[in-house]
Amino acid sequence: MGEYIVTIVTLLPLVGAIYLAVIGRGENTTENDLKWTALVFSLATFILSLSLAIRFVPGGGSQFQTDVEWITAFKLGIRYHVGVDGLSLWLVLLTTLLVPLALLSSWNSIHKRQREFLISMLALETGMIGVFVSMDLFLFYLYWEVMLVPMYLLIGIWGGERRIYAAIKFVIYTVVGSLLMLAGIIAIYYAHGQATANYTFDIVKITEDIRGGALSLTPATQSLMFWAFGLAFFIKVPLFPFHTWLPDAHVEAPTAGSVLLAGVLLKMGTYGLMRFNLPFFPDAARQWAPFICFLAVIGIIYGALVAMVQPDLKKLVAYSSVSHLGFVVLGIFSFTDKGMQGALYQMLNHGISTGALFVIVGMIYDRRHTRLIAEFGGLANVMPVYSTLFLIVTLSSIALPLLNGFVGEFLVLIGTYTSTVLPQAKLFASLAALGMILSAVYMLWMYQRVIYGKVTNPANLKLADLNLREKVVLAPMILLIFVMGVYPNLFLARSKQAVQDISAPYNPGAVATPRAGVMNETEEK
Amino acid sequence: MIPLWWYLGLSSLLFTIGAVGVFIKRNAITIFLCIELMLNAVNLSLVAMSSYFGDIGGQLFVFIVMTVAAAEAAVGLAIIISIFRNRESLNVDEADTLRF
Amino acid sequence: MQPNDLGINLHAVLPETIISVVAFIIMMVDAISRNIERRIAGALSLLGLIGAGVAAVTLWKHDGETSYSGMIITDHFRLIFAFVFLIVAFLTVLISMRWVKDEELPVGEYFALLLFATTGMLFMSAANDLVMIFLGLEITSISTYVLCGYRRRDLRSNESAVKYFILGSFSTAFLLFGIAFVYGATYQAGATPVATTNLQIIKERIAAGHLFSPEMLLAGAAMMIVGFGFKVATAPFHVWSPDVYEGAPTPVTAFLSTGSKAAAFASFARVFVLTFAATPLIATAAGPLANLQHAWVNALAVMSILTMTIGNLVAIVQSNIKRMLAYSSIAHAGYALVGMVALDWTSVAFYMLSYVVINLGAFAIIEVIARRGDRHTEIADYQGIGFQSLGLATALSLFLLSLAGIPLTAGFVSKLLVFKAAWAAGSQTNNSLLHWVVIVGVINSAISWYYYLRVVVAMFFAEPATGYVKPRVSRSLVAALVLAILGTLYLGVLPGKVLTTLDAANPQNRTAKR
Amino acid sequence: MEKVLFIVLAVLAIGTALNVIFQRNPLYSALSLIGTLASLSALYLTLHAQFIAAIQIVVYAGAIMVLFLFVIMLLNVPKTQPVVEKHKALGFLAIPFAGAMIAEAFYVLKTLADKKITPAFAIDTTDRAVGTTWSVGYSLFTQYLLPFEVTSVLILMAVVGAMVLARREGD
Amino acid sequence: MNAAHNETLLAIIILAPLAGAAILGLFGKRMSERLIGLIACSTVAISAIISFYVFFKHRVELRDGAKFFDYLFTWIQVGNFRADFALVLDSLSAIYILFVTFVAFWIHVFATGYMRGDKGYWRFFAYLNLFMFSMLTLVLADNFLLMFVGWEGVGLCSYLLIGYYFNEGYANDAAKKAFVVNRIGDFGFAIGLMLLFWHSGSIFYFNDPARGISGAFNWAMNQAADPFTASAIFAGGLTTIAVLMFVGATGKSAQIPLYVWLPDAMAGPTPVSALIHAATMVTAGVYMVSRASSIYTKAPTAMFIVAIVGAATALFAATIGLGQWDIKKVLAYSTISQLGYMFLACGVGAFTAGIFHVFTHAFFKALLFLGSGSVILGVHHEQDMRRMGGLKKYMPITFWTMWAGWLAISGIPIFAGFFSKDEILYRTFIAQGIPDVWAKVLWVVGAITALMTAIYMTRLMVVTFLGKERIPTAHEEAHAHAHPDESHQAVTPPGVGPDEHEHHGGPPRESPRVMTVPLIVLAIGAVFAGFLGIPKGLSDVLTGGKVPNYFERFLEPSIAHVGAAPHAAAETAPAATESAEHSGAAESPTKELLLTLLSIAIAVGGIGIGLAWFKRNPLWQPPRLLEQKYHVDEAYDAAIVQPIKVGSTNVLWRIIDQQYIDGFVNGMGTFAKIIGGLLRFLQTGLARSYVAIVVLGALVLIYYFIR
Repeated sequence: MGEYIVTIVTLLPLVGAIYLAVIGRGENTTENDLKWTALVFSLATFILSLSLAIRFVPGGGSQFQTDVEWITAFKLGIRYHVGVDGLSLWLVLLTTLLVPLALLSSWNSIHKRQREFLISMLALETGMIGVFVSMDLFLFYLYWEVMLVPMYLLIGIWGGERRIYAAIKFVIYTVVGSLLMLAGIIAIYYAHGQATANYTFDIVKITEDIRGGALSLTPATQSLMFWAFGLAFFIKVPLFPFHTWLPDAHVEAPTAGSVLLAGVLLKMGTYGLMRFNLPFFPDAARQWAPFICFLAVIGIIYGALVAMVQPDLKKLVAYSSVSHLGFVVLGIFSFTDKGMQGALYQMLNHGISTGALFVIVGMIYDRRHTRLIAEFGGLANVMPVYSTLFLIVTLSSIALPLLNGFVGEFLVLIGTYTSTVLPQAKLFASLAALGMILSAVYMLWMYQRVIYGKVTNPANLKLADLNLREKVVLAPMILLIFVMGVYPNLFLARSKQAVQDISAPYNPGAVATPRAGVMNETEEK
Repeated sequence: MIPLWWYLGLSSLLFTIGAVGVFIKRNAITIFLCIELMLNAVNLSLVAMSSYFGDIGGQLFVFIVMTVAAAEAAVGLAIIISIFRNRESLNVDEADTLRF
Repeated sequence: MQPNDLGINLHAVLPETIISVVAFIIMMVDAISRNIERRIAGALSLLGLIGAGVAAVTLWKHDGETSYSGMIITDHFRLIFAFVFLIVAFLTVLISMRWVKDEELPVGEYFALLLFATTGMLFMSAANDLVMIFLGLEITSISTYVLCGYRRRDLRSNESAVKYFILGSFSTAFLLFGIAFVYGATYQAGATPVATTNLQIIKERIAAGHLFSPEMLLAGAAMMIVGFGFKVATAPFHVWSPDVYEGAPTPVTAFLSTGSKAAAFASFARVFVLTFAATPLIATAAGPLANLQHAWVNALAVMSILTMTIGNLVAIVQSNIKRMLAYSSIAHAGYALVGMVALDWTSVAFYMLSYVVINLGAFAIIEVIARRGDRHTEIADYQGIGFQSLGLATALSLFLLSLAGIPLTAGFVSKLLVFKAAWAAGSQTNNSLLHWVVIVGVINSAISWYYYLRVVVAMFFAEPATGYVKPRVSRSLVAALVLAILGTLYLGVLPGKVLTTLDAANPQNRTAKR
Repeated sequence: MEKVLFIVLAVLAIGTALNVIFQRNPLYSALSLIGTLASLSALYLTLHAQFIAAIQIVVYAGAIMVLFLFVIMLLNVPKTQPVVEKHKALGFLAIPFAGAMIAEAFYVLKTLADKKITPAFAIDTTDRAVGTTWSVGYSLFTQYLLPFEVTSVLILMAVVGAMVLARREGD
Repeated sequence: MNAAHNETLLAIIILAPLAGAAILGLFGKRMSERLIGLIACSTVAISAIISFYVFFKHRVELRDGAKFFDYLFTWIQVGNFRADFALVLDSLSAIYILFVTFVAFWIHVFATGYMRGDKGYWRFFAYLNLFMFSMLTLVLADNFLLMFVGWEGVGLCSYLLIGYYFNEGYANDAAKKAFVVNRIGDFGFAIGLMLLFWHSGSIFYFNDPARGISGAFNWAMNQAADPFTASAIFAGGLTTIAVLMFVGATGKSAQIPLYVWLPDAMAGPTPVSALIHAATMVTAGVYMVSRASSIYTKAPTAMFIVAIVGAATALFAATIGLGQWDIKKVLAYSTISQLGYMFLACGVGAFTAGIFHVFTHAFFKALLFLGSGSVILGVHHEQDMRRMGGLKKYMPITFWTMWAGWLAISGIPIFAGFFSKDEILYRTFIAQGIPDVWAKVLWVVGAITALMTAIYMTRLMVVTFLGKERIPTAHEEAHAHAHPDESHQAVTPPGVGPDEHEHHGGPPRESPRVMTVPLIVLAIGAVFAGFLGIPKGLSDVLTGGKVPNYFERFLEPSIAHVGAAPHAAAETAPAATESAEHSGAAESPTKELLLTLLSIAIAVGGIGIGLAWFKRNPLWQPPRLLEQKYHVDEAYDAAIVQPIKVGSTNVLWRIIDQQYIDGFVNGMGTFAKIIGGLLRFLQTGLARSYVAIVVLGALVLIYYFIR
């Protein structure tokens, strides 16, 4: 039992959605009222979730837990178990932050079905938070799947030209993976139940039992389950070559959808890898790591190269996500605390930077109704503030030091490089580092084509610079880009314990073997 | 003594004839007749076993089957009449608007 | 034999009696009155169903009693399924009340036939003897033959009836032959009875290995699978169902695809899971029972794979929503079979319970949108209606997504249960085929999303088709929808209570305890 | 002697059964089927199942088949109706399917061949023996009471159903 | 000796420009030019003053190898990886901050005049201040990662400032090119850094017991030197680290093969070229190599590579410089060439000489660039030397100050460049650790380069300032300026461009005082800076050793030496084994003197050739190959850029992504549909066929059961 704060944070947006669905069907309710209602709910959620971060004890495990029986009949052992640990804390905050920003960013860009749009957004928020706070496999799967629906609607109803194709592709891709995960969930549930005579979906318990040796699976079994779980996550990440849904979904989704898709949904995949694949299937993870890292590295380079030649801004950003998320996967499968911390950090970075990029693309889309790079050029002349903010986000995306992207990327690289578990770690890290070069190429090239130069298209001459609302949307993101780049320990300290718990089994005795001099392990301030 | 399996064999033969009849005949009524033939084939088995084993159950079963057959005949013929009224044909091959 | 040994127990057949009596009364009322009956018939049916439900509740504590010389067993298995059938009938009555009037069809007979079919189904789940199963099955079948052809002037309805009739009778013959073989196989000279159709005795004979001919048993079981497989529409015996479902009037389709399927599953499970299989999972030693169980489990596993795959793949390419749901219901039979091959009665029962609720809900909406004469059943007819009839469209989306297996709805829990059961059974019996069944099952679930979502796409994403007029929704239909939605959500969110009940009712656990 | 009788009846039954499916006219098929039913009835008598034999003739041949004939005459399908010879391929499946089915049946039944079983009617020849009207009647109202009663529902339902479907429009 | 001290003032050195950048960036748009200039210059002035204060306050300790830390906060800490935001002042960084802040201050001052009237005035100075922050962070960082921060930071500012005229396509291309090429170098640097961490478990330079930190250099000092073999490069040891880091240096310091960005970088405003692309940033590579001297000295192969690349670049760039017409391009190639010199010095182990050349180069090259800026402004934004000539009479101050720079870079005695260049050549000649014949070859290359330097610089001076005036009339100019690509750009907003202010008017004229004063100051530096590091041989001969080599003496503690025994430095970081360098066998005052004379001769000869040649024939057509820069850009474009672009578009995206992967995915969908479409034909609608299917199913099923 214990606290309900997590539950409240999770369900508050849903309450908002229901409230929106019910209230003000009369003609007195303007669209503005609806928007403000939604915004207030999402902001309230954010503020509540801030208290999670504030009260979170860095060294502790899962906190603010609620654990009540749900479906215990039939020896199912399904519990409503939610909580926040170092792994999920920041992802929850990322979600609660991005939703109000996404709402604000599309304040004036939704022209039909405003109410349903807001409902979808809020419902989506609940789903996303739920995925991160679930400490029960059943509950996790539940949120994981249910969340598809609002996203599906967002793409399908408020999307672009080929929205139906994109929406269906998105769902089918995801569902194929997630249903295999369901098979995996059943398998691990059953295996755990048999081994410990305790049939439960509880993630914490299963993790503990695997770590403690109460449940040990044969490598072959592990491999199967690893892929059953993994495929779902790899598709979501998306790891090359499961990525092709992403460009379509991103391009067709409305701005707010893209922001959340890139900002949060993709993280669910990597989160799942850290939450399940690594702790549950250590042997399989070790066995498959080279292959996965191989794919991740391909994804990094491939995504960057393909991003480079995209004529469409959103597609470019989408492919850049493939590249960035490749880093995350690489970091996770380096099995080092550095790599994983970096991966976790990179998730947040990507959420903010790419979220901001989509917001930025959305802003000119709202003005010009096109996303083709060739349509733009010379925006610096007419939209200086926009250009400046765009530049900062671009730089964050190409991992400039003292901006957030760098910390994550570097930790991933150094974690991978120094991995003792991953074979050919140095090669992987070195190849991945190529992504640093390529990201500079495609991002700066894109930036140059859009922002620099003379205004060649008369349509761009009268573009208005950012208004207050748009500045307000970008301000928190920009601020975070700096804060996270300059003082990452604020974040890292809270995720440290969780990451160590995951990485420790892979590196027995790693702490004891410093190579030179004294390693400083003291708690940072 | 006639071995039991003779009866059963005969029953199987009749059943087969009925079954084959169902899918080679086109006339709805003939198909129906073939189904009746199949039911009768089963009846033969049941009666034979019932008599050989000395268990009345089989014959009671046949009794029930006959009732069912009667009910089926009533309804089946009604259906056939009903479709005939609309189509003026008893050829089941022509009833293929519902497909794929 | 003295009368008091016969186990005559009117109470034990009270639900069936009530319903058939009500059916009779409806016909009487129909015959006597000309005007008021139109409303009364429906109301009477509902009352009768409720009465039967109450009667069934009163039977709850008589768990395990057999009556009528072992023809009927009053166990929770029976009652649970009785409730399922009653729910099906109840909802079907609700969704047909207006429809049958609008279509200008004979009202009294319609409800009477519906109730007779329900009686048959009740007998199917209550049967403890192959005779009763056969009888119940025939009552259900014959009345549904009629119902399929109920719209007499409609060629599609005719065709549906004639196909259903021919194939139904044909497969019944197989079932019957199978029963005969099983009957023969149970011959044991000098025992009482010498040969039997009583399921409990059959089971004892098989388990003890006292069989006249194991081969006959196997062949008989195979032929019974043909018969039951036909009723539940498993591949390759499913071929009738798309045509019949498409052609039949929509409420009848709803009834067929839920009630008759569930009833068949009840008997199927009664015969195979409870009789032709060891409890709890497998007879370890070789012997007739082990052979039989091995054979049918594997056969059904393969059939389940085939069924799911065919159902889902062909559903993808359908353009008629009724036909699509027909294939979908084939696929769902496949999922339920997964529970069967896992020998897990509870999950099958739960699957059926949730499936009927969801499917009836879906068909209720299809019926409304189809209008008179089932004219608007193409998916194209659903273009853009999402925001014009928001409530209907949302409800239909819910049902379809639930069929696809989205969490928080009954569809998900039921799928989870059957897959879990099959996985566990596969592990326990070292039968990797069962694991494959699960894997194919989940892949099929993924495929199914595609066609379920197609409807959602049409409703919400596509541009509205011109000429759509909002249908009028009767109160009874709203009631049915509300019940279905509540049921779908209740079973999806808080299935605990139902599951506990089902699990306690599971006859396997009972015998295991003994 | 018994075997000769059996064989004669069996040949008769099979012959008429084949005739059912080889006849083009349903009328002849129906008549032919009556022959089969009669042969079966005789076979029931050889099995000492007198009651069943009787109702086979009375109910089956007498009532049900008459109903068939009645309907055939009622519908009076014109002989000149062109027969649509679609899907002839199915006809070719008949032989292999029939062969396979028979093979399977006899594969099963041949296991019974070495099981010597003395027919009960050869031992018990009382008038209460299995197959007599007494035995059938007794069982019908004792052990098979419920099925018997339930058939009434069945028949009632069939009557309703047939009536609904077959009555003329506007009734 | 070398105790760790604290010096909290260090933070102010880097934070003052940062504050300036922040203020200007946020509020500069509404400020007057005067205020902007004041803020920009004063923040740099603060840095400079504090740098000088700190330097003089601690000069003694620094000379003894003391280090002054300023720990601000722990930046990243994960497991055993830790990177602090902490600064360190030792003799190396002390020298660096001195001349960086000093030169930068004067360039800032110059720029306030140069940029006058520009629309992006505030932006320019915000970038410039940001650059100062980055550069000083780079120099003062106490660990490699923080150095990397500065490293990338200066790259960013370079990017921003090169692309300052963002309406100009070439400027944007140049900016992007600079950033990307630098990133390629950073790629090597980063991997080298990781490898270093993998070995040493630390990315800090030095031990700092107060923070419980062990330094990578302390680890490196304790390692045995790698053998001098090619295989050592790939062995993953110190040599690999050194080579990888040198890749980073080639990017930042524009060495072969990554030099290509620097000439293009001249697209930025001239003060930028002076500050970033001549005086400070581009020498970061040299700084890094010197900083990591304790690693390099253990990696002779890497040293050799550094020397070869340095020498090759020096010669290569010098030849191109001979063929350029753009005044800034000449200086750019000259810079590349001089950077090559510095690396040559590092490569032969003469780190102090390298740094000394950095130091002197900062003065004279900044001077030359500013001078060229003054010229460009004087002739109204004309950079082509063919349209100059005879400017001496119009711009006397500019001419005379540049004259000092010219002599300095040519290596005329007394002038700063002489001392440093001479030292390098000498050290090369006597280099140890590499085959002797290579030492001589390198020396020859260096000498030839020196000759060519003198020639092309003379050419520059002659063509620009002497001879006939070739300044076109306004009409001609307009004609000549009509860029072909501009003509079709119909829409020209009231943009920002280099050509906006004071365009096309009047004869050349001298620049205002705010620009000439910095020129004069730097000219003084260019003349006298060299006296801080008179080579020992020279000193011995001329002054009897009374004037010591202050520079070398001061820098000594921060630099490691080839062959220093591991145990000798066990206790501290780069130990001041003073004797090591001087005890070399090859060293003798006479030889040194001889070589000095030789280099003087080369310088004088070069100038002579240049004067003789170009006075007569100022518009001499250089070889096409040189004018076209050996077509290296084109080759890169054809060999790397285009294949990647085309391959990404046509192979990766259109074929692999869209056809194969998506094709597979959609194919699965289509496949399912096709199968479904086939299976539906089981459903013929024919009841009899259904019966057949049922029978077939039954037969199979029964067979399975009874088999």
